[in-house]
Amino acid sequence: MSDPEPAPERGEPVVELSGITKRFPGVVANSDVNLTVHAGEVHAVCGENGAGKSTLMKILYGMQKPDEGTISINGKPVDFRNPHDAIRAGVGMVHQHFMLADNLTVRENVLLGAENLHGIGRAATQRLAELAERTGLKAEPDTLLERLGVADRQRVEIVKVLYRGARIVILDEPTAVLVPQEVDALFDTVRQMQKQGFTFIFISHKLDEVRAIADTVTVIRRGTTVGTADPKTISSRQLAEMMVGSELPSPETRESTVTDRDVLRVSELRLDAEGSDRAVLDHISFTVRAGEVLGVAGVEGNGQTELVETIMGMRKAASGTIELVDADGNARDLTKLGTLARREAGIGYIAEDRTRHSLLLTQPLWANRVLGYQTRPPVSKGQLLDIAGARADTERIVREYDVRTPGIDVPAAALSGGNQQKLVVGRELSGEPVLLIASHPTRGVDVGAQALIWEQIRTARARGLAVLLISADLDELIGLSDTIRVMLRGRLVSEADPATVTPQELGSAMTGASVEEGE
Amino acid sequence: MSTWRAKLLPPLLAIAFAVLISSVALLISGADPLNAFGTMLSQLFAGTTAVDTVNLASTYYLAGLAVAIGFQMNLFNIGVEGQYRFAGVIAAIVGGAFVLPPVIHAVFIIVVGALAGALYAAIPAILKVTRGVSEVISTIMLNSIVIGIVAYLIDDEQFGEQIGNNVATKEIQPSGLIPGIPLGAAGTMFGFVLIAAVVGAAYWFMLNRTRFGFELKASGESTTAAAAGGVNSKKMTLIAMLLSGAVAGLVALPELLGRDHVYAITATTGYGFTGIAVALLGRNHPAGIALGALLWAFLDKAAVSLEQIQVPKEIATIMQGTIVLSVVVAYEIVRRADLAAEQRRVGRALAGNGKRSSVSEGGAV
Amino acid sequence: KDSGNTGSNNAAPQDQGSQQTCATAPAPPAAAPAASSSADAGEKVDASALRVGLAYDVGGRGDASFNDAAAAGVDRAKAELGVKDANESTATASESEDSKAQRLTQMATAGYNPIIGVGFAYAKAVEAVAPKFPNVKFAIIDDDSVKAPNVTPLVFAEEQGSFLAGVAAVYKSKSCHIGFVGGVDTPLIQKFEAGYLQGAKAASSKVKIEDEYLTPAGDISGFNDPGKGNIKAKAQIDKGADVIYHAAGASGKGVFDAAKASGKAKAIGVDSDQYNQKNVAEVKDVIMTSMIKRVDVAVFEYIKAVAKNDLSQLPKRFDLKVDGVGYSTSGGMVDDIKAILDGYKQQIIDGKIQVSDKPQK
Amino acid sequence: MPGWARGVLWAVIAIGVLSTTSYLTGEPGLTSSNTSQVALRLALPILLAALGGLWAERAGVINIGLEGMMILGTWGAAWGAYYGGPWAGLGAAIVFGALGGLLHAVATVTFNVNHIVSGVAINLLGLGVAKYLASLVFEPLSGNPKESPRVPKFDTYSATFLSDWLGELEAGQRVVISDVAGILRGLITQVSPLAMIALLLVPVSYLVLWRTRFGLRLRSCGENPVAAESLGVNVYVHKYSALVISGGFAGMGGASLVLLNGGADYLENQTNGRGFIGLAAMIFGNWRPGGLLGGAALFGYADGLQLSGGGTLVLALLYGAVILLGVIVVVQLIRRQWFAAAMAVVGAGILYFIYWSNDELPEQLIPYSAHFVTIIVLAVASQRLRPPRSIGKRYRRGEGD
Ligand SMILES: Nc1ncnc2c1ncn2[C@@H]1O[C@H](COP(=O)(O)OP(=O)(O)OP(=O)(O)O)[C@@H](O)[C@H]1O
Ligand SMILES: Nc1ncnc2c1ncn2[C@@H]1O[C@H](COP(=O)(O)OP(=O)(O)OP(=O)(O)O)[C@@H](O)[C@H]1O
Ligand SMILES: [Mg+2]
Ligand SMILES: [Mg+2]
Repeated sequence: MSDPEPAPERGEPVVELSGITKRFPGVVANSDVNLTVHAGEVHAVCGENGAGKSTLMKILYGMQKPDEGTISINGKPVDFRNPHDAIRAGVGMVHQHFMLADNLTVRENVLLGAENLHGIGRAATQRLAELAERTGLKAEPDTLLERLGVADRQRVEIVKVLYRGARIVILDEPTAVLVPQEVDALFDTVRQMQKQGFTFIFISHKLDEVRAIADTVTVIRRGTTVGTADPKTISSRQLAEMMVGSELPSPETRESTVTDRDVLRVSELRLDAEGSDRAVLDHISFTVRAGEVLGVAGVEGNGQTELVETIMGMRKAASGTIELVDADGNARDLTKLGTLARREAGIGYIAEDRTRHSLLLTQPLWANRVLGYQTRPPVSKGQLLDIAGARADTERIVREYDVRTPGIDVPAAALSGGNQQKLVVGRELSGEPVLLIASHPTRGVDVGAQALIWEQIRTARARGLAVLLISADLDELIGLSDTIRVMLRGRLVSEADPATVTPQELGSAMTGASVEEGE
Repeated sequence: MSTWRAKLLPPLLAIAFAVLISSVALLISGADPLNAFGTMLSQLFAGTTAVDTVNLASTYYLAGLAVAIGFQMNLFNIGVEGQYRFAGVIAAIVGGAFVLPPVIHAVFIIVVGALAGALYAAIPAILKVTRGVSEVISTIMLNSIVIGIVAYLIDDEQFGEQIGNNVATKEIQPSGLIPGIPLGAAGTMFGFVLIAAVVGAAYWFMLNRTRFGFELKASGESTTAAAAGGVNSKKMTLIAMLLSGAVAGLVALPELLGRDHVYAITATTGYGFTGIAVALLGRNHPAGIALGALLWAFLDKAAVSLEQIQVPKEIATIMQGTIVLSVVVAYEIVRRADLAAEQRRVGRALAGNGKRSSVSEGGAV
Repeated sequence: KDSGNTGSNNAAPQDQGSQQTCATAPAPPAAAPAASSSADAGEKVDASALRVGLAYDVGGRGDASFNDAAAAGVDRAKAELGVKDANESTATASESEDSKAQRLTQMATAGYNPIIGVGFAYAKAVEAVAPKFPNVKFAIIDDDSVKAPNVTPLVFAEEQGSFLAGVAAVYKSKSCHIGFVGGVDTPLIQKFEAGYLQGAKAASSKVKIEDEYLTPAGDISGFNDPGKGNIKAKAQIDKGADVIYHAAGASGKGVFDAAKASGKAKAIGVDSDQYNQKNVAEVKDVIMTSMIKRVDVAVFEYIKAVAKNDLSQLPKRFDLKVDGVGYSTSGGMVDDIKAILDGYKQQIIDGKIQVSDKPQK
Repeated sequence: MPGWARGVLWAVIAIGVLSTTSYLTGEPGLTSSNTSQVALRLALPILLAALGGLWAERAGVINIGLEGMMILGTWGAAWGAYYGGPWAGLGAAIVFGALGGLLHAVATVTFNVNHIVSGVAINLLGLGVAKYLASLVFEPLSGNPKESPRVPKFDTYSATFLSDWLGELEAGQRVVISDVAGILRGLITQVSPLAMIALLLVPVSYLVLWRTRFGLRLRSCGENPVAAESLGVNVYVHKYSALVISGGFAGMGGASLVLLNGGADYLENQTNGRGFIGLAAMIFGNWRPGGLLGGAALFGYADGLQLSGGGTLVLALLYGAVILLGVIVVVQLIRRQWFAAAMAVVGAGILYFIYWSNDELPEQLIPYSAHFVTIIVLAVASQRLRPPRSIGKRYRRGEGD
C-alpha cells in the first residue's frame, strides 16, 4: 500500500500504541499495530470485519492484554491490567456491542463501577442529570434499561464514559444502529465535546461518516496498520481501496425488473402488544410483486421488527390477512399458518439480529444450514436429516458466497459477523424462495461483504424474487429498492420514489416531520 | 491426538485427584488407603459384584438419559426422581393385575411404565408451557408429592398387599418379566441392560440423525433462532419433557422386571438425583453417560465392600462428589491447555481447526 | 425472654374435673409373680467358634433404636458366650436392593455364620441369598415372610407391649385424653398403634385418643425429623392430650421435648428404655415408661441357639410371655400402677386378651 | 405498582382469604397464633436457604448446592454449640456453609464448571463430609455416628405485653380482628434470636443488594458480567463474595434445624430436601427478598397447618383456595383475560368438588399439602419471573465481545 500523506499535527500525542500484537487461537487479531492519536482530535479507525479494530481498542481499554507492544498515554508508558486502570488513566470506551445490563436502571448502569466519584446519592443524581442534558438523554434515571431504544442506549453508554471523567473516548461502531438524524445528533455532541478538549477514537465502516467527522483516519487490514490519512483530502473510494483493496461497491439498482405478478399481499394487518389491546401494527396493507424490492424505512422501534415477525408467523396478528401467491398465480392464505409452513411456502428470512434469530452459535455451519429447512431436501429426507446433503450444500454456500471459514465443521460463533451474514444470506436464498424478507441484511458488515450481499439480492431479484427490505442504512434502502414505504408508529405512513428521494427527506419522513404528506 | 487427550485425560486426572482426596480422608480416620482401594477393586471381581454393578448401572443409565433429554432443551428436569417412582408403581400395579402372553405382557408393562412417566412429567410440562411455571419448582414439589401418591396406591386398601412387615404391589407373573442373562457364578445380568443400551442408541440416533433431534437441540440452544427457523419451542418443551418422563418411566423397570417383581414401600429412592450427576458426568452424550453410570454404580457397590474392612463408607460419597467436581474441572484445565497450545501454534499455521472446543460449551464468544 | 418451661398458654380448655381416674374398666387381678422364662442362664454355652455377621438397616449401630438393640445383643453374646468375631455393616438410605444382598453375600463368602439381617428391609435379600449358602444360618428381624430352611425369623409382638403402654397412658392421663405419634405409617408401626389403641380402650371407655403419623409409608423422613415430631406432639397436647406414646424413631425426641415444654404432659418411649438413653437425658423426667422391644434378647438367644445347634427352642414370636416385649419402670413413674399393668400382661399371656396387630379405629 | 405495595396487597389478600375461610368453615386453627408460630418455625430453614439462593443467583451463579451447604451448616451448628453454646454454633454453621459456598465459587467462577454439576457435587460432598465428620467427632461423644450429643439451644423471647393483648383479641373470636391478632401473636411469642436475625436478613438483603455499591456491583455480575468488567468491576471478587455469603446463609438455615428448641440436634439427613425447597421459594419469589419471604411463608404455613391440624385444616385450606380462585377469576375478568379466568373457574370447580365430596383427604397425601399448595399457587398466579440475565453462563475475564 502506498502511504498517503500524514495528517497535519494537532497537539500532543495522547495515545501511542506501538508494536501491538495479539493472538487468539487460530487468529492473529493484531500484529505490530502502531497508532498515534493526538490531543483534541477525532481519530477514525477503519477496516474490514475482523480486521482487528475492536481487539485493538479492547487492548487500549485494558480489557485484553497485548502479547507484545507498548501503550503510552500522555507520553507515559502504562500497563493496564483491567479497564479500571484505563478508566483511571482517562480512557473510556463505548463498545460495539452495548455493555449494558437490561435489568438495571439507567442510573445503576451509569453508576456501576464509578460509585466512588460522586457517591450513589444526590450528588450522583445531579451529575447524571447534567450529562444526560449534554448528550440529549431524555430517559428518567430510574427506568429499566430494557425499556430504552437503541439511540438512548447509545447515549447511556456515552454518559457512562463521561461520568467517569474520561478525556479519551473510544467509540466502537457507534453509528451502526442509528438513523441519519441520530447520527447527526451524535456528531454534534462529538464536535461540541471536541471543542472542550476531548479526544475521540472513532470506529466505523461507513466511510462518508468517517469523512464527515474525523480529523485523521487510520486504516487497519488483516490486523496491521495500512496507513494514516487525512479524510478531508482522501475520497471514500480511495479509503475503501485501502481497506479492502477493491472498488467501492454501490447499492444502485440497475434496470427495473419489477413485474406485475403479486407475490405477497398484506391487507389491514393489525398486531396487538402482548397482554393489552394497544396496537403495535395497524392498517398495514401493501403488495410486493415478483422482481420487486419493497423497502421499508423507519426509525428503529416503529414496528418494522414486528411487521417482519408477524409476516413470518412468529407473532400472531390480531386481524388482517397475509397471502402468498405462487408462480402459477394461486394465492395461499398464510394468516393461520405457523412459521415453518410459511417458510415451506417459499419465504426466505434474513433476520435483523443474526445471532439471536438466524444462527445456532455453537453448532457447526452445516447444522446452521439445516435451520429453517429441516423439512426439505437437500438437508432432510422425511423425518431424518440428510447430513451428507446438508454438508454438500453448505460447501456450495461457502464457495458461492465467499464465506471465509476454515471449514464447515467450525461453530458459527467462530465466524466474524460479516461471514456469518453471508452464510445466512446464502442459506435463505437456497431452496428457490419466492419471497425474501431481508431485515438489515448488511448491518455491521464490511464493504466487501456488503457488495457481495447486494449483488446476490440483485441477482435473485432479476430471477423474479420478491424482496421485502428493511434497513436503517438509507443509502442501501434507496439504492436497492424499487419502492419505498415509510413506517411510523406502527403504520405505513408515506411512500417515496427511490429514484428521486434523498436520505435527508427520507429521514424527516421517518421522524414524522412530514406525516401529513402520507396517506 | 489432542481430541483423545481432551476426552480421556480429564476423567483420569479426576479419578486420580479423587483418590488423593479420599486417601487424605482415609488417613485422617486411621485407615489404610491402599487396603481400602485394593478392597474396592478386588470386591468388584468377587461374587456377583461385577454383574450387580452393571445391573445398577443400567438403572443409572436410564435415569441419566432421561435427565439428558431435558438438558438438550435447557430443561432442568429434576423431576426424574418423581417420574420414575410414579411410573414404577403404576407399571407394577398394572403388570400385576393381568396375565398376558409372554413378551406381550412384558412389552405392555414397559409401555405402561413409559406412559406413566410421561404422564407425571406432563404436569410440569403443561404448567410450564401454559402458565410459565418454572419446571425446577414444580418438579421439586412433585418429587415430594409422589411419595404420597405411591404410599396411597400401595396401601393395602388400594392396590397393595402386606408381605410380612412390608407392603408391596401384587407380584407380576413370570410372563411379564424380562429374563436375565445368566453368567454362571458371576450372577445374572438383567435383560433390561440390553433394552437400556437400545434406548441409549435410540437417543443418539434421535439427537443426531432425526429432524426432531435437530429441532430439540436448536430450541435448546436458542429459542429465538429456533422460532425463526420454524420450530415451536413450546411444543418442543412439551415433547422433550414428555420424552424425558417416558425414559424416566423405564428407570424402575430393570429391577422390577428383573429381580423384585413387586414395587414395595422399601423400594429404592434417589435414582433420579443420581441421574443428574451421571448425565452431567457423561456430558449428555450417550456413551459418556454409560461410562458415568458404570463409574457411579461401581462406587456404590464398592462402598458396601468398604464396610467389610471397617472403613467408613462415607468415603465413597466423598469420592463421588470429588469425582464429579474434578472431572469437570479437569475438562476445563485440559481445554485451557489445549487453547494455549493452539495459540502458540498460530504463528505457523493460521487456519487452526482447534476452535471448536472453545465455543462448543456455549461460552462467551 | 421466656422462662424455662413456659407451657403453651393457649391450650384447649382442659377437663378440670379429671382428678377422678380416667380408667373405667376394673383393674385385672394381680398377676402371680411370673417366673421369667428367658432367665434360665444355668447352662454354659460356648460360642467362641462363631463368626457373627450383622447387617444393619439404615441407621446402624448407635441409632438408639432397634439397630442399636441388635448390636447390644451381639455385644452381650461376645461377653457371655465368648463370640470373638462379629462383622457389622450398615445400609444407606438410598442404596439399591441388591446392595443388601451384596452385603449378605460378602459376609457369607467371608465365612460369617450366622448372619443376621436387622430389619424387614432385608427380607428380599435374605430370600435371595440364603439358598445360595445352604450351610450358613440366617436370621431376619421383624420379618417372617421368608420361608427357607436356613432362615430364622425373629419377630416380636409389638402390639402386646404397646397394649400395656395404652393401659399405662390411660391410668396416667389426668385429662383422659392421650396421643400416639407414629413415625412412618407402615404395618410394623401400625402394630404399635394397634396395641396402644386397644390397650387404652380396654382400660377406659371414655378416653379420647389422638392418633397420627408423621409421614406415609415409603417416606422414611418421618423417623428422622424431631422438629416435626415436636410440632405434632405439641398440637396433640394443645388439643388436650397429656400422655403421648411415640413410635417414631429419632423423631421421638421432639415428642419428649414437647411434653417437657408443656410442663404437664408425659411421654412413653419405645423400643428401648429411653429413660436411660443419653441423648434424651435432659427430658427423661417426662418419659414415664417405655415399650421395650427386646431385639437384643432375640439376637442373643438366636446366637446362643446357633451355638447349641438347636434352633427349635427359639420362640416363634418374642412376646410378653418370653419377655420379648415389655415395659420399663426406670424413673419410678409407673410404679403405682405396676400391679395393674402386670395384671393385663398376665391376661395377655394367658390368652384372655387377644391383641390385634391391625389398628381398630 | 411498587414492589412493597404489591407485597402488602398480597399479604392483605392472603389474610382476607384466610379469615373468610376460617369464618365460613368454623376452623379458628387457620389463623391461630399457634399456627403462625409453627409456620414461622418451619419456614425458617427454607427462608434462609432461599436467601442463600438469592445472593448466589443475583451474582449469576445457580446454586443447587444449597442442600449440601445446609448439611454442612447442621454439622457446624451442632459442633460449635456443643463446645461453645448456641452463638458459637451459629457462627460455626455460617463458616461451614460458607466453606461450601467457597468451593462452589472455586468450581464455577475459577474453573467455569457447569453450575448444576458443581451444585450436585456439593450436595454429595456436603452429605459425605458431614457424615464423615460426624462419625469422627460425634460418635465418641454420643455413641451414635448419625447424631450429635444434645447441644444447647437458643433461648426464646416473647413480647409479653403485646402478646397478652393480642391473646385477648384472638380469644374474642371476632372476624378478621381475631385472625390478624392470632397471626401476629404467633410471630411475637417465643421467638428465638435466630428467627429474628433471619427475618431481619430479608430487608437487610434488600438494602445491601439494591441500595449499596457492593450490591449494585454484585447484581451487575449476574446481569451482564462483561459490562461490569468493562466498567472496572472485579467480577470474580463479587461472585466469590456472593457465594460465600450464600453458603453462609444456607449454613444458617442448617443451624435453624439444630439450634431451636424442640428441634433435632445434628441428625443425619435431617435437612431432607429443604435446600431444594428454599431454591423453589426463591424462584417463586422472583429472585427478590420480599417474594422469597412470601414463598417460604406460604410453604411453612401450609406445612404447619397439615402437621398441627391434620386433614380437617387442610380441607379448610382447600376451601380457602376456592375463595382465592374466586378472587382471581374476578381480577382476570377485569383484566379481560378470558382464558386465565376460565382456567381459574375450572380449578375452583375441581377444588370445590374435592372439598364437598370428602370429609377427609387421603391421609397419605396430607403431609405434602405444602407442596400441593405451592404448585397450585404458581399455576394460578401470573408468571412474570425474571431471572438474572446471565445466570448460569460461563464468564472469563477478557473473553467477552
Ligand atoms: N475473544 C476472542 N477469541 C478469539 N479470537 C478473537 C476474539 N476476539 C477477536 N478475535 C479474533 O480477532 C480478530 C479481530 O477481531 P475484531 O473484533 O478486533 O475485529 P474488528 O476489526 O472489530 O471487526 P468488526 O469490524 O467486524 O468489528 C477476529 O478475526 C477474530 O478472529
Ligand atoms: N470463541 C472464539 N473462538 C475463535 N474465534 C472467535 C471466537 N469469538 C470470536 N472469534 C472471532 O472473532 C471474529 C470477530 O467476531 P465478532 O463476532 O466480534 O464479529 P465482528 O468482527 O465484531 O463483526 P460485526 O462487526 O459484524 O459485529 C471472528 O472472525 C471470529 O473468528
Ligand atoms: Mg469490531
Ligand atoms: Mg468485533
